[in-house]
Amino acid sequence: MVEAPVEDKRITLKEAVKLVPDGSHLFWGGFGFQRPPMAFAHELVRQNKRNLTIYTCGSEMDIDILSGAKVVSRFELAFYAIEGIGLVPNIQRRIREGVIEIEDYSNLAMALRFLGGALGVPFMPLKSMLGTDLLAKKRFRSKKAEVIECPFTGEKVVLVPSVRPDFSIVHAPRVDREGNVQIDGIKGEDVEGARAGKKVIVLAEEIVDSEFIRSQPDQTVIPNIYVTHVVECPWGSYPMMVYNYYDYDMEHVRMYYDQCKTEEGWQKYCEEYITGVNDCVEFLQKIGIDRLMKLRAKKPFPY
Amino acid sequence: MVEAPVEDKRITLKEAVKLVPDGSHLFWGGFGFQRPPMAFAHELVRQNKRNLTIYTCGSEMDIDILSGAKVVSRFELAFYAIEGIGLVPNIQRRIREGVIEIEDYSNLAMALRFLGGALGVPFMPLKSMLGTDLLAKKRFRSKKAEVIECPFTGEKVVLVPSVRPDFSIVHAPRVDREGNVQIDGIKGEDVEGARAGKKVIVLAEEIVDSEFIRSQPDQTVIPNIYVTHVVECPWGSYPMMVYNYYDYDMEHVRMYYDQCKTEEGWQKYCEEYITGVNDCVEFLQKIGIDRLMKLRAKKPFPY
Amino acid sequence: MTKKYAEPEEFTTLELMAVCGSRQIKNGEVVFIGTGLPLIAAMLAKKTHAPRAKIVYEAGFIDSNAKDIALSIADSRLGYRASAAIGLIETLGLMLQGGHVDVGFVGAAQIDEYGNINTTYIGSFENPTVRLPGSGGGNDIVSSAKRFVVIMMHEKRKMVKKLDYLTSPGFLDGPGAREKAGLMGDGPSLVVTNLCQMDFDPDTKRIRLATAHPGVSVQQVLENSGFDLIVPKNVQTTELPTPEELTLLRAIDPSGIYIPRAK
Amino acid sequence: MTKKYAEPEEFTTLELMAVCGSRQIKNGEVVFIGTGLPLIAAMLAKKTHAPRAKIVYEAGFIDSNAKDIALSIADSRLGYRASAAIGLIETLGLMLQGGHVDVGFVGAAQIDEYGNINTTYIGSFENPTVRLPGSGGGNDIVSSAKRFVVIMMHEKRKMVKKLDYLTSPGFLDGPGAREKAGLMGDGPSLVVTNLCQMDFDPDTKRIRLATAHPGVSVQQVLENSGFDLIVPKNVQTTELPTPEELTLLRAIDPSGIYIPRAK
Repeated sequence: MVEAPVEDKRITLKEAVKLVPDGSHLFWGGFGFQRPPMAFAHELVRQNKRNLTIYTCGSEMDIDILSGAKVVSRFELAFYAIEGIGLVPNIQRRIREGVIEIEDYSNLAMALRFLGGALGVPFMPLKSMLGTDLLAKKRFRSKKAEVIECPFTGEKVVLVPSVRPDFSIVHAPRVDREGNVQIDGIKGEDVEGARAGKKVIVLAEEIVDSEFIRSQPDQTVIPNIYVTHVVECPWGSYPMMVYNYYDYDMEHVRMYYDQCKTEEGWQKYCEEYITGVNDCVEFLQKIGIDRLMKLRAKKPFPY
Repeated sequence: MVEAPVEDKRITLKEAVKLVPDGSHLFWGGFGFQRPPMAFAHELVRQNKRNLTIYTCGSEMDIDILSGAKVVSRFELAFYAIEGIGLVPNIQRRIREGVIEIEDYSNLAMALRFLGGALGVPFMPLKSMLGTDLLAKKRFRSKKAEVIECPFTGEKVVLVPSVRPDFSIVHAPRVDREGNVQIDGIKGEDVEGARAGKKVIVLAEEIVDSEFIRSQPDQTVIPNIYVTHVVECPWGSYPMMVYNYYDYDMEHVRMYYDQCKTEEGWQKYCEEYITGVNDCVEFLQKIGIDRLMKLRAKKPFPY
Repeated sequence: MTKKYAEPEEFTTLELMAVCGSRQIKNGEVVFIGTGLPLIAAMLAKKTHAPRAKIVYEAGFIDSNAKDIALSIADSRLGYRASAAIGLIETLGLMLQGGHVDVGFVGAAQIDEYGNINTTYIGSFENPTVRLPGSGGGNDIVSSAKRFVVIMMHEKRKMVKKLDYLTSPGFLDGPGAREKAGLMGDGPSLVVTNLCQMDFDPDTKRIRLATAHPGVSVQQVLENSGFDLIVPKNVQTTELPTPEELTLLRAIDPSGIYIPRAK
Repeated sequence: MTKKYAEPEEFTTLELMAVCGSRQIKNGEVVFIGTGLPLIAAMLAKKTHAPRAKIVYEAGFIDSNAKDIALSIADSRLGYRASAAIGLIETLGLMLQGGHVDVGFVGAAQIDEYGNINTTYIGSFENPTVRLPGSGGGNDIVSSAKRFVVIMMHEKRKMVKKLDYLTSPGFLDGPGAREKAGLMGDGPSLVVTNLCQMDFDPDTKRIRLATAHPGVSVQQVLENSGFDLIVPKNVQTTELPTPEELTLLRAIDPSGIYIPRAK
């Protein structure tokens, strides 16, 4: 009898980012302040990636950083801003400069586009966007959405095209080295987005033993079969939050926001916190262990 | 400050079944040997319901009982048999008698029909059933499925009509009295089926305190918002199984199968175990506490 | 027992707006909420007349009972004593589009006289001067919630004849237009601003002054509106907050994140 | 190290069929399985040449490592040391239709010479003499798995010219037909019976004798087939089980639920 050797999908953050060629299409995980793949964004900037297309429902400081550094040239999304603070400053500037284009959908439309990609069908039906400029106006897609009459009821239904990006990038609390992912709290659109990707890179706060995952299989939200690579990346969403792990650091976020109102301010931030450090560990060192420890979630609260 | 009074959706099994008028359309939960709403089936027989239409992916002894007792006149489904034993005996007989009609789909088609109903769209796209008699032949639906060309890729896609039954019947391990449901192990098609129903009746092994549910909200698979009524119904899937709670009783299932090969045998079973007892408790008494205790799941195994 | 209202000088306009929003929530209703004032309004409703209201946030929090103010709709704070924490397909798809949401709350950068909303671009689509946050779940909420409430500031450049971009559908171009477009929800029920409350004429589906806030004249509302507004003969004053509501409101947002203390 | 095979009298036909099935699974592959012989075959593969094979059951068990034999594809036994337990939309939709399944295993009541399968009706659709279990996930599996293997008993009434009902697509009516119909999987790769293994001619997509089980003549296969079967010049004997495989097989199903002990 042969014992199954456990598959080991672990690689480093630097290795993971090296796998993403310029021009790739990426599903970008996390939602709002929750679990953005911030460390991955930083490393994309450090490795000077170009011309990425990003698909996401809504993201905030993470995609603003990617826009500031001109890593991304196209977005298909529903929302961005820094909630509670204001409009994302770098994206505003890059749009005015004409180096970033956005195709607008609603959040449900984007989530369904990921679900459709994950389900292996070329479109999904939707009852939003009807009657609006989200349907009437498009930016760069040859076909953005189609309205059909339902063959069963005659009612109008929007079809939105499914998305199968080259890579899906998800930041999770826990994963084992085979790639079984557990996510506490809300999942946003990560369940569907992870399954839509041709390759899937999971960054996680911690890598846990497979037997732990297998003792509670109904807690697994992304099974290993979908996952290509696994990266251990503690505090990888800082200064945003991870449910049950840590809170956001609004002081840092506000500092970012204020500083990025000007191009010079953004360049300074980028140099100080991203390109001026060697890796994600050096970035956290710069933030300081005392500051991080204060942000840890305080049980029974998930923040 | 007013404390929110907890909504109490508990009713008895008899009350729940009374709410289902003859001719109703039902989503029928559970999958294979896992969590069939057996106690609900028995009570439907006891209350002599007629002309139900049942929608399910696949069910076994439970829907055979409903067929034997002529409670159901139509099924839309993908599968029935008693796995590991043989064809369902009562359904065979009732089909030959012409009192039961079946519209055949595949399992994924049925699951997507429930997802479509739950999502509030009139159809869902599918890449199964293409090229087969599942598409070419239909029994009683005016439209069973439609093949269209995808407006984005040109490929052929099957559209299956969504289902919004009058009631969804689900047997779960745990629910609170507000209707928040937790299901261990596999969910089959119950997540989608529960959300598709206009009214939802959840039967559960145990009713737990709401604070227990609210201390782990990411374990809730059917939130209270979807649930109309809650019925405490321990051993409600016997002689089939509930993950983490109890195993099946194959001796009883085999006895049922052998006896139901003849109409007389079925009538005898029905009288002895269903119509001849007053309620689900009396049924369990008849089975015997010693027999039930032996079937309890033995940790760390979920069976 | 007669209701006792606070005096106008005892509350701020933002507090009045939160109370107005709160009163749009009926007990037992399923309420779809973004952050900001609607979040405060829903928390207040649960502590007053609608303890059984179920608050849903699109990121995945369902029947939330947060004790602390959230900055993001995905904020872990919203998970405290929630009955479920799932994801966007659940909230926007199964719950909202599935027909289970009674009332949605949204904001707007521009609104027109049919209650249509712009949250995407200011200026032309081709060369916008400002790129706003976009639809997010806004389009989905107003498409499928049974009714929806808009909370926004009342300025001439925001109350417009023609939107720069139609992100989210009100009554589109009038009676029957939502049905013809295939939309499921019934459309906007109320617009709450810092000057007044506006509803929609049932026949023409055009926006109509409902109540003016204390100290605000009809003239003042008209001067701050870029669109034509139906003005009924008798415009009543907005129902004022009760002292209890104000006390609760200040306990909900003690550090004044959404409702600064200073008047 | 040369492989040592068991003698034909040391194993039963069902054991040989299970071993044949097992060998169709490559290490690391994602395998979609029903109950019965395929379940045993997959468990054997994981214990021999394919320890990293991931077994998926449509009820929702993913990467199952069951230690006890399951009677139902929804059997809790399949949850033991699984990496996930979800539901049908996950397994049949996201995983299978999503393109992640390498090989599926199905049974058949009837099969035709293009590998099309009937599991629904015997007799006419209007007045069937027997109502079989139906598609279940069978149609979904053979529609979307990259390839699929059929395991069934070899009888003239089962190997037919024309199916009573086409439940699940093989190559339909020949080359190009699956692509034209819009199907995603590549179709059937092998049929394992109690007499032989059959594959499909790459040009005509028609069924072809691949190997005959020990002691079975080509004539015997033809006599038990209701369809025309391509018979190549040299038909080899099916590769026999190894003693190790037989030992493991008997440990997997010690009480003979799927493979009775008596020969």
